[in-house]
Amino acid sequence: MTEFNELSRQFQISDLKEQRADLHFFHASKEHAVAVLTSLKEKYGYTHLVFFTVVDHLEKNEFHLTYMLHNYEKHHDMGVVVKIARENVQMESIHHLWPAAATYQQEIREMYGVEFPGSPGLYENFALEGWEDIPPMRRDFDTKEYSDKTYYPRPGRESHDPREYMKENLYPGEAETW
Amino acid sequence: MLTSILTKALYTLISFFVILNYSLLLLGTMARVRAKVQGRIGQPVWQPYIDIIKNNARRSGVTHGIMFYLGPVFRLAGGLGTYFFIPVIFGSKIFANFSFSGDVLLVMYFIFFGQLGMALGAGESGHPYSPIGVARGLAQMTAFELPFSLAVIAVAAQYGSFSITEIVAAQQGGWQNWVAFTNPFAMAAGMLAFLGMSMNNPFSIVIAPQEIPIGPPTEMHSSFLGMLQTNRAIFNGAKMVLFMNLFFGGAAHPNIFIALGIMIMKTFLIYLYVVFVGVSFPRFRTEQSIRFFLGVPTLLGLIAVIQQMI
Amino acid sequence: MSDNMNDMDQIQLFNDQGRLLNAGLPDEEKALFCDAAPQVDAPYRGIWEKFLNWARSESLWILGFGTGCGAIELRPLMTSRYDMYQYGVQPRPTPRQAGLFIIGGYASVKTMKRIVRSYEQMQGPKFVLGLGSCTVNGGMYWDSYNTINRLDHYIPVDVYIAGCMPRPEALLAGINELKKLIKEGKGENANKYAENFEWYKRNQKKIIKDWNMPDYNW
Amino acid sequence: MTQLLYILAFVVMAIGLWGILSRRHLIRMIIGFSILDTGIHILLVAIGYRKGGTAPILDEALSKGEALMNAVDPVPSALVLTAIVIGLAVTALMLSFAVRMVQNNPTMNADEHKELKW
Amino acid sequence: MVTPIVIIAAALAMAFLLPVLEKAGKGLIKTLSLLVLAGFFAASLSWVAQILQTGAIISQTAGFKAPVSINLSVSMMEATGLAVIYLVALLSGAFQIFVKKAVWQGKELSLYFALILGLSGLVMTRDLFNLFVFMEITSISLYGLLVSGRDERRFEGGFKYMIAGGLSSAFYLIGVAFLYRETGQLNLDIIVAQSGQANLYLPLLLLTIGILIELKPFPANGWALDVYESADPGTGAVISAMNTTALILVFMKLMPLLQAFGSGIVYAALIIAGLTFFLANLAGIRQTSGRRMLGYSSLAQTGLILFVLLSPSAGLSEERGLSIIASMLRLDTIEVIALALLINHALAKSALFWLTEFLKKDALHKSSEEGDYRGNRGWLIPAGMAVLALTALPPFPGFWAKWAVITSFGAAGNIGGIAVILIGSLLEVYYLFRWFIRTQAHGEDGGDVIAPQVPEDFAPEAAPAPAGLTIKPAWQIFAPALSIIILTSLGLAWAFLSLSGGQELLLLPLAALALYALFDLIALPFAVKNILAMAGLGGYAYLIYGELNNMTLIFGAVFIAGSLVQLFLLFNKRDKRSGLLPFLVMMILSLGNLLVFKSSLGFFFSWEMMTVSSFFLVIRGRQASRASLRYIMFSLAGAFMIMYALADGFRGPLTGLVFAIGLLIKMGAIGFHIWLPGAYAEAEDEVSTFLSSVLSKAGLFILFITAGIYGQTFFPGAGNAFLASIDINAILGWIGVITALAGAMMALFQEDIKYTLAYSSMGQIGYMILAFSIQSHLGWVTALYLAVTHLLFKGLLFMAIAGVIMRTGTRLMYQMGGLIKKMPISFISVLLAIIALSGVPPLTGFGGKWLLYSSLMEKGWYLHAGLAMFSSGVAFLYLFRLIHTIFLGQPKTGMFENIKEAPIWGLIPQAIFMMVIMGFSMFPSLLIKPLQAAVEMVYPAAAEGVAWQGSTVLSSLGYWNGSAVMYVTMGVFLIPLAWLMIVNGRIQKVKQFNIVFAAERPYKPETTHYAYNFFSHYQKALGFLVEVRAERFWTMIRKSTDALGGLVRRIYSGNAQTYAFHIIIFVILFHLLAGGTF
Repeated sequence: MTEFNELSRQFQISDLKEQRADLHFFHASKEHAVAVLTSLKEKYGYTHLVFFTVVDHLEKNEFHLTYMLHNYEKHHDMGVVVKIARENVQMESIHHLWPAAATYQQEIREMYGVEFPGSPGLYENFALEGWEDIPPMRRDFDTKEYSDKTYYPRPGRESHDPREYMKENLYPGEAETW
Repeated sequence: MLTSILTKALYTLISFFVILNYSLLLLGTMARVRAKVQGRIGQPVWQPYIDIIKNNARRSGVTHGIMFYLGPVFRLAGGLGTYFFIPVIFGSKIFANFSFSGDVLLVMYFIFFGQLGMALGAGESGHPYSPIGVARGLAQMTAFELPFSLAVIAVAAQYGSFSITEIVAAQQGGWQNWVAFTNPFAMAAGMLAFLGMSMNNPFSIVIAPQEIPIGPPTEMHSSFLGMLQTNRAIFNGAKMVLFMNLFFGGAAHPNIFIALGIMIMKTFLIYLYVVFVGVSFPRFRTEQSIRFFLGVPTLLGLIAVIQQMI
Repeated sequence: MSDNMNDMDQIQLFNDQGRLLNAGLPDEEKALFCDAAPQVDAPYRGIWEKFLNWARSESLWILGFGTGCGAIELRPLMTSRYDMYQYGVQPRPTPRQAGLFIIGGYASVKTMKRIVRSYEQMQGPKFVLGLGSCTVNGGMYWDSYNTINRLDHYIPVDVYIAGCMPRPEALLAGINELKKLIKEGKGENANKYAENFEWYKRNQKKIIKDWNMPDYNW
Repeated sequence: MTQLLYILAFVVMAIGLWGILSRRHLIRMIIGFSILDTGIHILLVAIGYRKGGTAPILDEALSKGEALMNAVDPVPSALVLTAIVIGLAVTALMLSFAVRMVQNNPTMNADEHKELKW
Repeated sequence: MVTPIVIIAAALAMAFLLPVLEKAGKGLIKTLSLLVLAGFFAASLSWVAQILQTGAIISQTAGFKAPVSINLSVSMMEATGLAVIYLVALLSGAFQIFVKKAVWQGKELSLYFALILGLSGLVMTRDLFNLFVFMEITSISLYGLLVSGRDERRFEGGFKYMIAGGLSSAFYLIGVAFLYRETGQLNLDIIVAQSGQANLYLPLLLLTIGILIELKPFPANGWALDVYESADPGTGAVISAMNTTALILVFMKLMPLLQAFGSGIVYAALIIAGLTFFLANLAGIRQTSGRRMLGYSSLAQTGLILFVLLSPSAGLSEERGLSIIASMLRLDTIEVIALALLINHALAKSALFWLTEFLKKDALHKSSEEGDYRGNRGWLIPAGMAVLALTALPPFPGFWAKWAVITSFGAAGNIGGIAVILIGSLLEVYYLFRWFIRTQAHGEDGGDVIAPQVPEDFAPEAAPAPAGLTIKPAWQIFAPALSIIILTSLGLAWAFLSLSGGQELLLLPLAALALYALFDLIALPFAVKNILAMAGLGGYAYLIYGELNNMTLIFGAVFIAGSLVQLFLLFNKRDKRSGLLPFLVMMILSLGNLLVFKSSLGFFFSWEMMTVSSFFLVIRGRQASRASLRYIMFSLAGAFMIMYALADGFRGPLTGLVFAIGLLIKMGAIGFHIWLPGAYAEAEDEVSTFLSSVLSKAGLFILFITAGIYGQTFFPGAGNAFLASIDINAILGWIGVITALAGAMMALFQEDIKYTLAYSSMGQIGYMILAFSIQSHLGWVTALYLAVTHLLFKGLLFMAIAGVIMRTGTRLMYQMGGLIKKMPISFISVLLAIIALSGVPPLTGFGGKWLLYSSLMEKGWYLHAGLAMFSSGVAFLYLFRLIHTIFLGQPKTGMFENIKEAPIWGLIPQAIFMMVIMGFSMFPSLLIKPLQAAVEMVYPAAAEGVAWQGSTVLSSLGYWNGSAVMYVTMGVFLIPLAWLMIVNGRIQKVKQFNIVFAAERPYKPETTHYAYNFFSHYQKALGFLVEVRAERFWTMIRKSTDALGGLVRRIYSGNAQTYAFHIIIFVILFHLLAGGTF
């Protein structure tokens, strides 16, 4: 992976992983991530920001910010993963590279609470209006508990494992044949 | 004096009763006809009655101001007035209405009365769709007004009179005397204009439900809407009677019931034509319908008028 | 629902004169909205009201709220296969003119705000039809952080149609059920809403946090 | 002789006019102007001249009657005197104006003094 | 009684003594100078008195009689001319002495007296060589005067002047020499007496050329422009007023000689004079420098005077005032005309030159560059009056003189002369008025751009106006003011003489102007002034009532009663608004005078007064410079056409057509309409209503009273029936209906409410023209009906809108909205007005439509009827837009929150008009019967089957019962209303944002109010109809005229040699024109 090799001379990047022939991931440090992305865009032709998302690794107590870029000439995708700690999480904005990133950042701020200082419209409502609790997509947010507390669950509702339920009620006696 | 006034009032009531019921039933029937074309069963023919009753039975309502309140009244007054200035049955005292007040010019301009009132009411509602609908409607109106007025001018020139009664009188004595046959270009122009006047497809841009939810009456509801629906029926009836009088010999028979039957048959056919066109063609945009009316229909009207000039 | 209708949180909706406080609106916008509270409109009595109820039941004008998947089941009703027009039912594009509010499936909090607004803009008597399990108890979204579980805690519902999704036939059955209710004089949920206005408002305000509208949308 | 004077006058006038029209130098234009004046003066004198006439001094040698016949007409001469004086004044003024013009715009070329036009 | 020689001596003495006396004290010489100048003026006046008794004064010098010595002769022409020169000399001297103290010392005064000496000598002497001497004295002293000034370019100008002056004196001197050679004489009178002598062509040619060059003929006049531009304004005034006057008198002195010996020369001079007049005006329109522009104007005026003097038929006029003056002064009519033009030019032009002294900047490029001069009435009033005088508008002597000339030409059939004078004058009007308008334009006046105005209540403290003028102290303006006062009184005297034969009434507008200006001056409160204006109008109405017949009574009601009611509106505001009422009352009285004039001069006088007064009303608008220039240009073009037709005496259909076009221009018919919207819209809000509802009917009225001339067919003998039917009426009919359609269409796409209404007026006028041209009983009744009802509803609209604009501070409709709740009464009046205007029954507008179509159908104009119906539909569109975007929809929060109803004084006249509309609607016979009576005189009703049956009016085609329609409408309105009120359940009154907004809520009224570009779809479909064609056409005309002017002035290259060359060319040209050969 020439790009990785060249970039690694300048920046703190590591863990190159080939998912497919046309899809690679590597990790970048929080400090160098934007520089790496800039190089990828300006120098190596990864001009398209396919998506930008966050994975909450609660166990490791870190977020994995994943920038997925695409190179139209090589038909190659490059995922840049940035690990950041979950406390007071903040990341540099990349809206100056891709204006569309502002929307991703707005959504991530709302759903995960990751701050992107300077990103336009960061605090405007995205999908939620007036959310007051901790960001709902964080894994330490208990959505069932929240729903029970907030949305008046109808009493008498039963939940079943579909597999077990179907075995017992719909096809009694045939279970062994499965 | 008092007797004559009371008699006139009674006649007016009868005339009103007849046109209201006939028009409502006609609307219901035509909805059924449309449903048949689309392969449905369609609503009951009396559905318009139920709708009007229901709307008037609404328990609450809002008003945006005095003109909003008066808008439907203006509209209904326009429809009623238009109807009352047209003689329905030729030679009948009961159905002569108030046609002694003025001629076809009065009728043509009284049509504006209701439109203006409605436009004002819709305007005061403050909803942007209302004036959009009004602007479209008025723009389209000026366009079909041109062929229509040319047709009327041609007919008036043909018989040397603006009086509807005289125009009908001149057409008596058989179908070959109808304007439709003596002055076919005028009839053609007038009937094409009638398509726009009845606001059916393809000229239904005013209410365009998918785009500007039903246009001017967006904010109208409850008894306001009931009144508008009543007007829709009466106004339609009035326009059809006008066209029947102008182009198809009116309705005349010594027996008033047979005469009414003739009227019903002719207006039914006139409306059926509108509905057939409506179900066959998609909707025009405003500027398209303006171009349409200023094209072939105006040309036909011009031919009719020039025929009278030379 | 009666179990907790009297269980009020401390949200003040009215002042001493019984006018709405419109606490959610900024001051400069208060003059732009009507601040009157909804009122109960008593029905007439006897045969006259029965006649009117018949007319109401035979002329149901739908306001379809199609943000859930149930909306897709509304469309076939208009086609020649189901032809709802023959039952006196027809769609209507504006809440002012519609009498029947069909909630087409799950309602997120964001959607709920619009549902409340549209419902209040309809003129009474008005009826609500909850379409699909999501409106009954949240359906498959029952534990979502953003989707309501019970529609009848926010607006009064006349008829629920269970299923995920119910077919158009079920919808027609529900409409027929509603007609029966109306004819029996049981379609008075608009009044119920006005009577229990504070309870409904409390529930609504509990989930709708940015309340940038008057408490009652005329 | 008279014809010759006339021709001389016109030649001188033409030279003056030519000078005004063709020279770009301000001073030369003024000189042209002077020459034109001179031509006119010659013409005036020529008009009054009578071949073989005497001086128009009325005395014993020249009676009133003879004067009308023989004397040179004195009026043009008087006119010439006036004209010369006036011409002198104008020329002087022109020169002074030219000086001021050159002070404002240091060039003697008349083409360059075109601030006022149209 | 002083003999002329004393003047010469005194001037000479002063010239020599002043430098000496200066040592004794500056005060002394100034006082002495003024005294002597005043003495000169008095002497000249005393000569006039003496000449009236004894005839011409002849004074000998040196004790001998001519020809041995030089004799001075002063006849009436010379005496009056000298009076003018001395008057200007006095004023100019006083101006220079008092205003420009620093510059004018003994030296300058000495030169000044030398100049006066020269000029006096020029006028008085009868000796040709002496003339040369005085010419040179004049020139040399002028050269000397040129030195005093500020502009560094004055030496360059002076140098060119000297070249030209030298050449001219050379030619003159050679001419004198040859003349002497041929005749042996230098005395003018004796040479004339020796008629039939030898061929004097060449000497006279040279002589004339010498004089003419001094009179600045085309093309040998570039030097004069440079002098005017660079010279001190005072000197400019001297050259333009005194020098020119004297030289014209000299030329008049030579005229007998020319007429006796060289008719070719007269002809050549005539052509050159005409060319000079025309081309100087043409070149003048490109000027930005004010003084140079005045220079062009001077050239043109000189050319005009010469042209008039030399035209054989210019003195044929038998105008009353002219003949009285001529017999009084014992002068020929032509001399009186020339004298009037001379006085007019000398006084007005010198006033203007002095006034430019106060302008900070001479060159006016764009109106937006300029400071605000309008605050300075001391400058503005004399400047405006001088411009009026120069453009020959009443009541100045120029107007009467030009009228006399034009009518003389007309009587003699000299169409070419009329064309030259009128077209040239129009060009002069253009640049003079443009200059005047620019000097007083608002700084913010951007021309095309309509910027929203800040409402008065919110307006910040006005920024200090850029000081464009420095008149401090105010008395400094005395010289121009005095000269204008003298000029005005002379003009008034003539006006009085002209109109004294039973038409004194026509002078009332001027009296009113003076009276109400006086009220302004003594700073009466506006309310008092307005009450006085009402009283004045009432008194005037009483005065003329007896002279009105059925027809004029109707227009009298429109003009006077309509205005009287609308005057209430002016109580609206408290500020003093000086200058408004004088012109307003003057305009209304002039309109009234149109009803009672008795001669074509009386008519034209009133017409021009109306134009002038309305121009000053338009120009009062804040951004009206462009509009007012267009207004005055089109109005005067129309007036000139009318003048031509009047002079020509309506011989043949073409003259009738020209007259009709003149009226159509004034009515804003299609093609000439581009002045109309701007003038109506940019005038002040309170004034617009007068202009649109009252003034617009003037043209219609004149159409009515001149109806007889429009029936003449163009191809009387044509075999083709269609060709044979073409007459002016047929053309008028088409113009009318197209105007109606175009007006409505253009009104549709305006965002500015006043423009909407202005275009609407244009459309309505179109209907009136159409109805008039039907030329039948019903048609005329229609036209009158439309005129009266248009007054009512357009007055109503403009008054209501004035209130709205006053409250909201904007004219853009989309910025308003929802005002019904704030201004309900204004809403009602607009509602009534638009129902009436659109012709919807049951209101009175329908009557107009019904009458119109009935009469059109009777006439057989079916296509007109169809188009009229279409345009009435279009009118419905813009009317709905108007009422919707202003009164309905979403009210704007913020600025318009605390708006109140319009002031009560605006509502009173509206209420009156509303009541009148309702009355006419209920009982149409109240209106139609008087109209029928008025039309009866020309078209009896009986012949055409218009009859009354109870309250039903019957035409041959249809019938209409206004009362019945009203009752039925009330019935069908009230019964449903009652029904609705019974059936309605509980109705909650809601606020503006309680609308269904696709389940959302609106956030801003601005974006919720659908108002901007309201009929965009209409524009998509039919916008091609309203492309700016007329505007483009007239711009093309303007630009090509400009380009032509630019081309002409290119010859003035600024090079002294080129100018000399021009002189040579001029000589050759003149020689060729005079019929000479080489």
